[in-house]
Parts: sequence; C-alpha cells; structure tokens
Amino acid sequence: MTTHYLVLSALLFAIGGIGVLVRRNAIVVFMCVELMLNACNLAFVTFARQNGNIDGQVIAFFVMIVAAAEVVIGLAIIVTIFRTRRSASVDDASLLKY
Amino acid sequence: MEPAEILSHTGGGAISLAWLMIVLPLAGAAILLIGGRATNKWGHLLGVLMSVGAFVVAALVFLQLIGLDPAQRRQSVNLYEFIPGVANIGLLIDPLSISFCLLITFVGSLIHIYSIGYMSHDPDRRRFFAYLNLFVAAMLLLVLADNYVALFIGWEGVGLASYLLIGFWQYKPSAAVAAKKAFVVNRVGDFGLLIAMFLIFAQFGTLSYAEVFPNAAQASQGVQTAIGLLLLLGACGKSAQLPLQSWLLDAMEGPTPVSALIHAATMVTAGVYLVVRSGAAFFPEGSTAGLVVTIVGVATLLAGAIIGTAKDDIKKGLAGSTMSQIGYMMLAAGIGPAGYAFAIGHLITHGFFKADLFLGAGSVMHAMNDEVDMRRYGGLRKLLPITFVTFFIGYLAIIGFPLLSGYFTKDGIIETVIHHNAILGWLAVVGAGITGFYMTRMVVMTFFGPKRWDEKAHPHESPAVMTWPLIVLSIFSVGLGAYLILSNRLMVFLGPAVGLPAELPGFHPISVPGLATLALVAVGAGIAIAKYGRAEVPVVAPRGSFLTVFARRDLYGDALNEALFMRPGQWLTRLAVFFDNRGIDGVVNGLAAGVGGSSGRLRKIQTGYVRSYALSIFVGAAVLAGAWFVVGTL
Amino acid sequence: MTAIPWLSILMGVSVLGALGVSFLKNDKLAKQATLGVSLLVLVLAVVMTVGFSPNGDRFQYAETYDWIPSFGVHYAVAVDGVALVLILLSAVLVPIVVLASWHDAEQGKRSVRTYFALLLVLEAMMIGVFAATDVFLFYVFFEAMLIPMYFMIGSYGGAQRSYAAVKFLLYSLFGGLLMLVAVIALYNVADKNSFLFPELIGAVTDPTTQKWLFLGFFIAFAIKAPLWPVHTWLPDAAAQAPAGAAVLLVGVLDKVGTYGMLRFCLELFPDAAKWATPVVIALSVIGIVYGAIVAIGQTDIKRLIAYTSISHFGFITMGVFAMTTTAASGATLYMVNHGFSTGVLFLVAGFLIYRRGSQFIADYGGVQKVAPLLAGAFLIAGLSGLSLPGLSTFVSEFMVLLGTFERYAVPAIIGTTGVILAAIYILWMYQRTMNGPTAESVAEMKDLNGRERWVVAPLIALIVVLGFFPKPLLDVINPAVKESLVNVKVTDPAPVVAVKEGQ
Amino acid sequence: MITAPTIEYFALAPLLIIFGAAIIGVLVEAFAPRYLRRAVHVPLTLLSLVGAFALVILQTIRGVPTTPAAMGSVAVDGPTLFIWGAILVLSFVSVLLINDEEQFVPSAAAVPGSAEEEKAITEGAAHTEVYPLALFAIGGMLLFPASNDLLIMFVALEVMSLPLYLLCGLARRRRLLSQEASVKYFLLGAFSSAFFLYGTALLYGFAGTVDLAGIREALATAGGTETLLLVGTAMLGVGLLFKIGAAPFQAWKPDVYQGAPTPITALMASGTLVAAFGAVLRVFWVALGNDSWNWQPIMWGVAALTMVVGSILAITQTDIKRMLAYSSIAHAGFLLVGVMAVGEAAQNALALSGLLFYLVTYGITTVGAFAVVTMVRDPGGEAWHLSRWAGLGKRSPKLAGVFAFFLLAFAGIPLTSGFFGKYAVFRSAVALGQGWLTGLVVLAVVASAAAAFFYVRVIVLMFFSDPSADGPTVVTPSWATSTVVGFSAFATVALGVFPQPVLDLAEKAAKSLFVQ
Repeated sequence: MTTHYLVLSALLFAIGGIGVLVRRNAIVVFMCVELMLNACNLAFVTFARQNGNIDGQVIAFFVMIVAAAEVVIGLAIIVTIFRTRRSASVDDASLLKY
Repeated sequence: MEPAEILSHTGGGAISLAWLMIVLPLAGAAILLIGGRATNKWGHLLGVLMSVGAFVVAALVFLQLIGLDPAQRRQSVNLYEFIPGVANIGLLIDPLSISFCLLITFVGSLIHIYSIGYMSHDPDRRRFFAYLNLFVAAMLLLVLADNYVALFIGWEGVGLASYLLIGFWQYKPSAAVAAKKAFVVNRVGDFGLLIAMFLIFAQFGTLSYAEVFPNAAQASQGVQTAIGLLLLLGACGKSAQLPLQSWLLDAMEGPTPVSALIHAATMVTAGVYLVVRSGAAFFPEGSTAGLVVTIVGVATLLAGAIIGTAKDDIKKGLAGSTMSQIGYMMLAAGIGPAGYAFAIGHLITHGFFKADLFLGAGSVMHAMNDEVDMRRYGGLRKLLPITFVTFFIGYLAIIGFPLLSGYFTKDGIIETVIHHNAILGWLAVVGAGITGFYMTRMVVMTFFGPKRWDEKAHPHESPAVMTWPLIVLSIFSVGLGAYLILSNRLMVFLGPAVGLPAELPGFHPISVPGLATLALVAVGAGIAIAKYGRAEVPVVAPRGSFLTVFARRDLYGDALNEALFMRPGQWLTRLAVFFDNRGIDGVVNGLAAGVGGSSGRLRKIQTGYVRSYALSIFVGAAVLAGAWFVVGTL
Repeated sequence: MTAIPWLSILMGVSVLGALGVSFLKNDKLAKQATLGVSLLVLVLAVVMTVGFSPNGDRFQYAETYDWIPSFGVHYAVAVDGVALVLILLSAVLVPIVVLASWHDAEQGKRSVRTYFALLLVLEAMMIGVFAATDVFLFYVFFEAMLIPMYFMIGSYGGAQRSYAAVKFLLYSLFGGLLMLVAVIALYNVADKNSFLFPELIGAVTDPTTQKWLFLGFFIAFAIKAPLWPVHTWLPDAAAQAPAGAAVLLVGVLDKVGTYGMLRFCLELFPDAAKWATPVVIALSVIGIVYGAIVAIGQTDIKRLIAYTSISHFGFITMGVFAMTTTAASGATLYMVNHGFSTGVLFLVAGFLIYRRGSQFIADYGGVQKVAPLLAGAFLIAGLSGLSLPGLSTFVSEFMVLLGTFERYAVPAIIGTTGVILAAIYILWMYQRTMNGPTAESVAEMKDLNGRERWVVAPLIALIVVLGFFPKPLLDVINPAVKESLVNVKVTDPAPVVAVKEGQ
Repeated sequence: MITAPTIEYFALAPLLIIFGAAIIGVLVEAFAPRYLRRAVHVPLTLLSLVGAFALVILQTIRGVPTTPAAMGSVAVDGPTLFIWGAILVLSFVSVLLINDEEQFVPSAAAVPGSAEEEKAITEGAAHTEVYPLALFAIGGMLLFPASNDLLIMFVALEVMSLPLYLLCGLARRRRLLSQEASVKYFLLGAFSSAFFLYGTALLYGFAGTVDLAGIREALATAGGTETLLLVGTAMLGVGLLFKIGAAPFQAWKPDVYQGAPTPITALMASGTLVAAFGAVLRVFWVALGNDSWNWQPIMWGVAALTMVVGSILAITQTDIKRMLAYSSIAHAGFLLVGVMAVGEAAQNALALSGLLFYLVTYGITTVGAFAVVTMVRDPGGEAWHLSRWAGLGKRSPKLAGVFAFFLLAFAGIPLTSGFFGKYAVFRSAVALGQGWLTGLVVLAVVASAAAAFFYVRVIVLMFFSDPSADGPTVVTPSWATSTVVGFSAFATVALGVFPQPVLDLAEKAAKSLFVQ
C-alpha cells in the first residue's frame, strides 16, 4: 500500500540525481539536490507510516531545516561566483582539474 | 715401491727453517715495492741477495735431507693454521720438492745476476727485481706446499709474477695484451685445479697431501680419474700444454730473463710438478688419467716442435721448443713411477740448457738493439764468442747430442715410453728429429752465414755480469744429465717422494730407439744446414707453403680460440649488456614508465567539470548498491 | 666488561658526532671532527672486539629494553660473530671513506658538513642494523638507512644522480615494504608478543606460512644484496654515487641483504629456506656468471665495479644457501673481504676519476707510466677483486665454492667459471686504463698524494694480511655460523672417503 | 506519556563549549566594532578549543561513560573521546594557521580585481567570520563521529560541511579557484549528503529506527538480505565514503584542497578526515557490525581502488596542494584496510587503536605540511607549482628539511610517525589472519612504494635540483605558523621514535570499543 509512495520517492530521488547530472545552471542543479532531499522526506514519512512510529516525520522536519540552511549557504556561494564570472553555468567553473 | 709416508717434522735443523726460503725473496719483493724509488740504487743487489739466500737455505735443507734415512725423507713442517677446518700453511720437504727448490733458487739466482746487466738501462730495474723475487717466493711456495691450498697460492702467485713480468713493458700494448692473455688462459687451467680441489675435499674432507695421498685409492675409479683429469687441466694451463698452449708464445713479450726463468726453466714446469706430485695418487701407472697425460704430452711436444720450425723470432722459436720439451716431461710423467725420474730429470736439465739458450738469445738481442728476428742476424759467432759457445752447448744439449745432458734425459724418456706405449714413443722420436731441425736452423741463422743486420747495429759481447751466468749454465748443461741419470741416481733419490718402478732401468746407449733418435736428429740438422746454411736466407720471410703458414700461425691455435671463445664471448657480452639495459632494466624502467604513463592518462578523468564528478558519484553509488545487492543475496 | 653498553655507545658516539658536525660552521673543522669521531668509533669497536669471546654465548654485549610494548618491539642489540665482523667492517670503512671523500663534497655547491654528518648517521645505522636482535628494530634500521644514503647519492652524486637516487630508494623501499608485511605476519603467526629474534627461532612451524614469510623477507634481501634479476639499481646507484658513498653502499649496505638471508631467512624459516634453495642457488649462479659477463662489457669504470659486485654477491648468496659450515663461514668472510676489496677498488677508481673528470674507460690509457702508485693500488684492488690467492678475497671465495661443492657440485662448478671471467673483466679494465701508451689527457696526472696513500694503505694492508691470516676473523665467524646452521637443522655432508686421522 | 529527556551535560560539555563559543563569535561579529573583532575572536576560538580539550582530558580521567548520552543519540565513549582530543588538537593548530590575514579575502562579496576589492584591501577589511565558521565546523566534526543515530549524524554532517563550503571560497589570492572549489565542494557535498539521507531513510524503513543500536538489533533478527538494508547501506556508504574521499567518490578532493585557502585545506585534511573516519567506523562497526561479511568485499574493492587511484594519480601532479590531496586519498585507502579488520572484540580493539593512531599521526603531519606550503610564496601568492620548489633545500634548508621529513612520514619511512601509523593499521589487518585482507595489505604496501615516488620526487626537486634565480621567497613565519610547523615536526619525530604514549592512549580508548 505504501509501496507507491516509496516508488514515487525513488523516482523523485532519481529525477533529482539525473537533474544534477544533466543541468548546467548551478541554481537548477542545486534545486535538483533539494528535490532529492525531499524525496528522502517522502520516504521518511512513508516509512513512519509503515513502521507505525513518528520518528520519520520528525526526521522530515529536521531535514527541512537542514535543507533551508543549505539553501542559505548554497545561494551565497552561487551568487558570489555568479558575480565574478557573470555566469551560473557549472561547466564554466572548471579551472581546477587533472 | 710406494712413496714413503709423510712425517711431521719434529727435529730442528735447516728443515725447520725452510720457510726462510720463501720469506727471504718475499721480503725482498716487499721491501723493493714498498720502499719505492728510495731503493732504486741498491734494489737489484737486494734482489740478488735474497735469491742467493734462498738458494743457501735450500742447499742446507738438501744437505740435512740427504743425511736422513730414505724412509724419513718426507717431512712436513706445519707453519700455521690458514683456514680452520680446511687447510694449514705447511711445507713438505722431500726429495721432489727440494730438487725443485735447488733448481729454482740456483737458476733463479743466476738469472737475477744476469738481469743486473740486462736491465741496467731500464729505469724500472728495481721493480723488475721485486717481481723476480716475488716470483721466486711464489714458485718455492708452490713446490714446498704440503697441501693443495698452499700449492694453489703459490700457483697463482707465480701466475701473478708472470703477468707482471710479461707486462713489464706495459706501455707496449702487445705486452699488456700478452700479459692479460697469459693470466686468463692460466685461469682456465686454474679452474680445473680448483674443481679438482673441491672434489678432493668433498671426497676426503681434507686437502693435505699427507691425508689425501694414502687414501686416494679408496675413492671410486671414476672420481680418481676425474680428479686426475682436472689436475691435468690445471697443469696444461701452467705448462702451456695443448689445448692451453697459446699464451706461452705471446709471453715472450716480457724481458728475456723472464722468458728464461719463468717461461722456460721453472714456472712452466709447475704442471709437470703437479702431475708428478699427485702421480702416485691420481695418475697411477696404467690409469686413464695417466694415459691422457701422455697423449697431451705427445701432442704438445709435436705441436711445439712444429711451431718452433717456422718462427723467425728467436724467442718465439725457443718458446715453441719449451712447449715441446715440457711435452716430453708430461709424456714421461704420465706413465707412472718408471717415468717420473726422467720427467724430473729432463725438467732439471732443460731448466739449465733452456735458461742458457734464452739468456744467450737475450745476450744476442742485447747486442742487436733488441732485434729478435733471426733473419736479421747472421754471422754473429765471431762478434759474440762467449755467447756463441754457451749457446752452442745449450743447442747440443737440447738436440740430445750424445753425452750432453739432454741426451740422457730425453733418450731416457723415449726409451721408457716406447717400453710402455710404442706409438707414443715413436712419435716422441719424430719430435726429437724436428727438434734437431729447428734448433739447428736457429743456430745457423743466428751465428753462421753472412751478416744480415743493419749498419746501425753494432753487435758487441755482453758484460761479464751477463756472460758468467751463461758460462755456469752451459757447464751444467754439459754434465748434469749424466750425473742424474747414470746409475739411476735421481730415480733413487726421488723414490721416497714419488715411488719407484718395480725394477730400476738400466742405461742402454745402443738401442733401436736411441739410434733412431740420433739418426733423425742428424737428418733434421742436416736439412736445416742445407736450407739455411748453404742457401741464402731472405731478410723478409717468404710466404711459405700451407704447412709453413700453419706452423707460423701456431697451428691456428689463436685463430681457434678466437673463433671458439673470443668472438662468441664478445657477442655474448654485448648481448648480455644489451639484455641488462633493455631487458631487465627495461622491465624495471618500463614498469615505472607504465605507472607514470597511466597516471598521466588517468588524471584526465578528473575533468574539472563538477557534473562529471557527480556522475562518478552517481555511477559509483549504483555500482556500490549493485555490488551490495549481489554480495548480500549470494 | 659486559655491563658496558658497547653497541649503544658505538651508535651514540656516531649520532652525537653527526649532530655536532652538522652544527659546525667551518667545513674543515667538520671534516676533521668527522674523522675524529669515526676513528673513535673504530677504536671502540676494536676494543669491543677484543673483549668478545668467540666460543662464549652466541650473543654478547646484549642490551634489551622495551621500546614499544604495544607492538612487542624492543631496543635489543647484541652481536654474534657474524654481526661483529660486519660492524667491524663498517667501523673500518667509515674513517677511510671520510678521508677519501675529503674534497668530494666540495665539487658541487652543496653543504660539505651535511655530507659528513650523513656519513656518521649512516654509520650509526649500519652498526644498528647488524646489532639488532629484535626483528622489528632490524627492519627500522634496514629502511631508515636508505634515507641518508639517498641524500648522499642524490645531493653529491654524478650527472644522473636524481634518477639513480630515486631508483635506489624506490627499489629498496619496495622490497622493504613487502618485508614489512612479512614482519607483521611473523609477529602474528609466532604469537610470542615479541619481536626478539631468539624467541622467534622455530616459532613458525607451518610450512606454507614459512614459505610466504620467507618470500617476504627474501625479496627484500635479494633486492638489497642485490641478487639477479633485481640488481639493476646497483650499477646506477654505484656509478652515480660519490666514490665514498659507493663504498659504503656496496661495501656495507648491500651486505645487510646477505646478512639478512643468513640471519633471518635461514634461521627463522629453515624449511622454507631449504625449499627455496634450488631457486636461490640457481639465481646466485646466474648472478655470478651474468654479472661477470656484463661487467666485461661495461665502458664506465664505476658501473663495471658495480657489476663485479653483482657477481660477487652471487657467490655470497650461494655460500649462504649451500648451508654448509664452510660455505656459510666463507660467505660471511666474503661479506667482510668484499667490503674491503670493493672499497679500495671504488676509492682508487674515485681518485682516478677525480683527476680526469671522466668515468669512461676509453678516456684513460697508460696511467701506469705517470702515476705508478695509483696504478699499483688499482692493480692490487683489482687482483683482490679477482680473488687472487694471497689476498683476502681468495680465502672467502675458495671457502664458498669448496663448501658449496660439498652439497651442490654442479652450481659450484658453474660458479667457478666466475674465476676465469673475473680475470677478464679486471685485467681488461686495468689494461685499458693503465697500460699502453699514455693518453694525452692523462699525461699530467698526479700520483697519489699523502692523504690518498693513507686511504689506500690500510685497506691494502688488511687485504694482504687477511689473505694470509684469515684465522682471527674465521675464529669469530665459525662458531656463530655453526650455531646458525644448528638452528636451520642441517649438518655438513660427510666426506665420501673416511680419512684416517692425520699423522 | 512523554518523559522529559535526560541530557548528560558533562559528557557533552566539549560540544557545548565549541558551539557556545561559535555563537558568541557570531554575536561578536554582530556587535563588536570591526577593529576589536579579531582581537576577540582569536583568543575566544583558541580558548574554547583548549577548554574543550581540557574537558575531554577530564572525562578521560574520570572514566569513560559506558552508555550513550542524550537519550542514546550521542555516544561519548572511549573512541569518541580520543577522536575529540585529536580533532581539538588538530583544529587548534589549524586555527593558528587560519590566524593569518594574508590567507583570507578582505571582502568576499567584492568581485575579484574590482575597485571594490581594492577599497576593501586598503581599508584593511577582513572576514573575521572565519573564526565562528571554523568553530561551527569543528563542532560538527566533534558531533559527527559521536552521533549514535543517523539523524544526528546527518545533522552533524551538515553542521560540519556547511561552514567549510563557505570557508573554501574565502581565499585571498586566486579567488577564481577558491570560488570554484567552494561551488564544487558545495554541490557535490550536498549531492552526496542526499545519498546519505536516502540511505538513512531506507534503513529507517528496514529497522524502524535510525538508532545505530536499533539497526544492529534489527539486523540480528532479520538477517542481512533485505533489499532495503542492502541498498540503504550502499547509499549511506556513498555519503560517508564521499567525506573521506574514497574512490570513486574522491573527485572533489584534489579540486577543493587546491582551491581552498591553505589553512582551511589543512583543517579539512586533518580534522574532517578524522571525523569522517570516526563516523565510518561507527556506522559500519556499530550498526552493521554483524553484517561485516556483506560489506567487507565491497569495502575491499573501494579500498583497493582508492589507494591505487590516490597513489597513481599523484605521480604526475605538478601542484603541491593537489599532490597532497591525492596523497590524502591514498591514505584514506590505507585507513580503509583497518576498517575491514573486524572480528572478535580483541581484534576490533587492535584495529581501532591502529586506526586512531594512524589518524592522529597523519593529521598532525598533514597540518605541518600545509603549514609549510603557506610559507613558500611567490609575489602572487603561495608557490603551488612544484617547479617553483626546485632548489628550496639550498635556499632555506631548514624549511625544506622539515618538509622533506613530513614527506618521508607520509611515505611511511621508519623513525617517522607515519611508519608506525601504517604499521599499526596493517598489523591489525594481518592479525585477522585472512588471506584476502593480507593480500590487500600487500597491495597497500605496493601502492605505498608507488606513492613514495611522488614524495621522493619533491625531495629530489628541493634538494637535488639547482634553485632557479627567481625562486619563491620563504616568508618569515609568524609565531603561529612557526608553532604549527614546530609542533608538527616535533610530533612527527616523537611519535616516530617513541610512539608508545600515544599508542597507550589509543589502546585505552579502543579497549572499550564503541558503545552499542
């Protein structure tokens, strides 16, 4: 019964993961990561339901807070590099290699 | 009769001071070498003194020895423990070793004296005497040793001295090459001697004569033969017997006294000594090893004689003759107790007359500005009367002119051998004939006929310091043979050391082989006189027939060595060096380069694009999950 | 007497000396101080040797302190006869090398005093590695001594020094690290909670385990020794190292490999050692012949000497693995003699090269005429390299071959051909450098000066004296070797023919 | 029926001190005048570290707690205390390096090369936020290995990482590289933590709890074959292995280590690595301890790949910081060998003590090495390119000598601490007596031999090459930097000669193992 939710969660996670791989814009990449985190949240909540305890739901809240903090940091970094390079493409930042 | 037992020397007397024989010349060499230029002034005198001193000691030991009962005449003097459990340094005083000692120190002293004059213009005369002293010390250790290890030290010591003296004029490339060649070829022989020693040690657990000889018969036949053949290989190296003969002719690059002492009178006979010394144990009468010794001896005596016929270089001619004469000794040594006395007797008389011949040749060279080509001699007998007379006596001795020393010893050998093995014996007779030819050729070309030398040369007789040794040597060349052989004097004396044949031979002056020998020698001499005395001798050697070239080229011995060993050796060396650099080191460096190269390529996967990093994480995660799944469900 | 911690004192003096030297400002003073310290160490080592009783306990002058109890590691040093003679070898060679290297470090723009300080550090480690009776401590010295040598080659060597130094270090490190695994496994398998060598003897019984551990140790030692075919670092290192460092490298450091085989491979893993013997003997024989042949083909003097050493190390390993008293004692003596012999050969070659500035044989010729002493020293050194009887190397080579023949006749015979090849490589080199017409480039060459004579004379004297009187050394070595072989559980083959007791 | 949670304040005191100090730092940023901030931050940061360290010591003396604190969510046990001590010491020396105005950008918001930046430089502006940021990161590091449930671990991971993302972007020179490092680190870090979280979710689904002990119990009853468990541990593993820089998740390390300000690199290479390994151990040994036969083969592959990739790729590096980053990857591979050496309690204690010791020795040497890197400078900043290091041994032999010594320690040459570190870990692996693990040790030593090449190459450059005329200058070190270099060198020598005291500590810490 909860399987559908888990499948959805897995799909979302996969979509987020593939988004990270294929998108160039740093903001979009970052949003894909957020999508992955939210897929996790969905899984947590589903499992909470399945297991019959509320730990999963509590965890989801924690994750949201952490994600929010991550957004703050992430946007700061992305904005900084955008100001320097006038580009939000992650492929442009490839000076460090080999 | 078997050889006497080897006793430990207990009493005092000269025997217990026998070590002085070795130490005196050794000290001389050390002082002259370490003292350096400071000893230049009196160095040669010290050298002579030490050699004469060794002779005096040898004489005293000899006197003490003959004062003993024959059964007591083998005494070993232990000096010190050399390699614990393996060998001591000790001396064996017995008739055999003392005979050698007397020969070495006496002839050696004469040659030392001669060298004072011969080397007087050489700035390095001191060094020369140091080496001569070193040689005498090593040679005495060789013959006096009471075990194979000590013998080997002396054995290689004389090799070193020979190397140093052949290469004495090292600034001549030919001398340097000859010296090296002599050493290397000798090492091939030493290889055999070493293996023989290992085999003896593995068999008997000792290398001391006193323990090995009495037990030799207990070893299996095959082992005995193997040891014998290996010893023979060593002997061939040192005594320039086939197939290790090639170095001796080149060794003539050394100063002539060296050729006389080392490469004629003493060192080259060390092989004969080795065979005789080990004879009772490893070359008993009728043994395979003994047979091989005789065959080698015959082959070498013929080869040496043939080489001698074609040489225009007086020293090389004599060197061929030396090979040939040692071949006789080997031949005799191979047949057992019956031959030992003749081998040693010929060795001793040869020591004198060959030294006489060589020193005579040196005297000629001295007179002729070191010219060695006999084609540029001729008619020297008037100008060098003493040299001529002494050389002529030596000549008569070596061709076996009746009643001179070579006659007794060489004829003795031939008769004894024919008695044992007719084929070998008659071949030895042929060798004697050839000897008559080449020696006559030498005398004729040098002393008779018209002069063929340049106007620049002013032949003159050598100084007294050089002629007196010649005179002494020639006196011995006349009488020594008769003294040693008649009434079996030497054979009886050597008996305790080498054993005696069942019955002592008598002396038969008129026998078929004896007469045949004389006849053949006469024919040989006649041909030589006809060819070189009556006819014109061209200054430049004619091309000659195939046979002449064959003889001139030392029977293609060097060519054979070059084709069989040197060329393949050079190829092998080049191949090995290449293999080492490219093969082994190539693998090592290739491995390093491979790691470096893969590093250079692999680092490109670090593209710098964050998305490719994410991909590697993503794929990694998938692989990890898959692997986990596989492992977990297995 | 035994209460004095001799071995620690020896190492301590060297290390303190090294520290002191590195703080000296004046180069000349630093050299003199180094010489002084090394001579002091020599004197102390000699005094220690005099107090050693060859037939007493196997290990003497023992000191044992816990070092790292968690790992079962001790600071445990002691010497038996084998270790003692090798320590003595090191103590003798260092002052000579110091004297020989007087001007070597000045050629580059490198710090002179660092060179000499490194020498002393190396000396301490050489003493330590032979004295260690704790396997771990041995390993520590074994690896750590690479570093000073690495700097000596890399900083003060020839044109290819970096390559040579790195090759040397990595090669040795590779072997050493494999050995590390074996060391660890030995500790675990033996389960004694201790690395003390005497406790570990016979501790590993399982044959398969023994084989693996043996391999771990053996590969490291084979590289160090070096045994064919893992030898190629040596010619590079020895040719590029300054002559003094080359002496210590080939003369002493490499002996750690052969010493390790005798001490550790054989005694700790006797069954595996016997199992491996055919291969090791085969490699040794190949090394003897191959090293000699390649030496013949060299054009660089120092490389040539290095290859001769590869040939000689073949003799040593053959002697060690023949497992007879004579061969093993001979091999031990060989280690010492080879140190002196190759030492003097490298040093004289170094003097020669210093004068002419070239390592190539072709650049020389006829030196004997202008520098007879130099040539004479070179000849004697060379003759000791070809094991001329009367020089010390003969005794050891003879013993090795004699002892090996008792058990393995054919390898001994093939090995004996090395005797012939040795004559070729040594004498041909001598002929090309010293004989013949004097080459123009060497016409002005000066003969040995006073300092150089002092370098060469003691070594030559030792070689000659030990050539005639090897007994003092053998008396020290023999009991130790016998005890080792008892631990390996082998007995010498008896002679085929029972000889009556000599008269 | 909710009972009020109990909090063991004493046990958590070190954490609280660090976080408290961090919050005070934020307040200082907010309220203290600019000229005072630095003067307050430095002592505050250092003192809080010292205080936390003192409390760790005190706890060690008073006896290690045997139960987890804070309702079972934070485990302050022997290994934790040891790791805390190590992280605090390493952080302390790293903070000494951070205390260098030359390293950090005056105004992160200003575009590189703009007038704005000029102005900030002339005004002497400085981001003193680095101190509280560093403290937050250190707090995260402390919490990370101590977390006894996966949620706390996730939070700790983020608390540790988020400040580091920022710190990476604050380099004064080569700002483009620094910012790029920051972005890369951030994106990849976030990406990997999503995996961690997803793994946590699946394990929660499997066990019904995120408590490590709970997961262990669930494993004991359910067996180890459930899909949720297998995929969950894999995902969790990705997150953790990413942090320690194991292949194939190592790609961020060279880029970030190179681009980040060197003091921050030092902090990451030492403190973060220690913390991450603590977390790896806790997850794999506590939660998955009964499942070791399932993860050992995979860990084997990862370890082998990591050490090979680290060693081989380092060989051709031309940038000193990148090279040290690859070296760090290789070392992570060696450390993973110890992680696999699990068996009975005694074996575990052996392996754990070895790992702890290795982490300490490696951390100290790494900080020292990066400290030396900060001192070798070109006009445009630190001289990273290896060719610039040629002949340094001639120019300033002492510094080069110390650096060479650190490199030898990395290579694991005896008489340096690195040797005993490696030895301790390899020993525990061999002691397991399993051929597959001993084989991995052999591979590890072969990789070490290859790795030695690039350490040695730097020595060759420094000592055997001749200096170029316009070589880099070696700055006169500040007292702080000299202290760091001196301390690291001393510790590397001391632990190389007398490792026993620290070994004792590690053994004592490891004896009780992780609380279950």
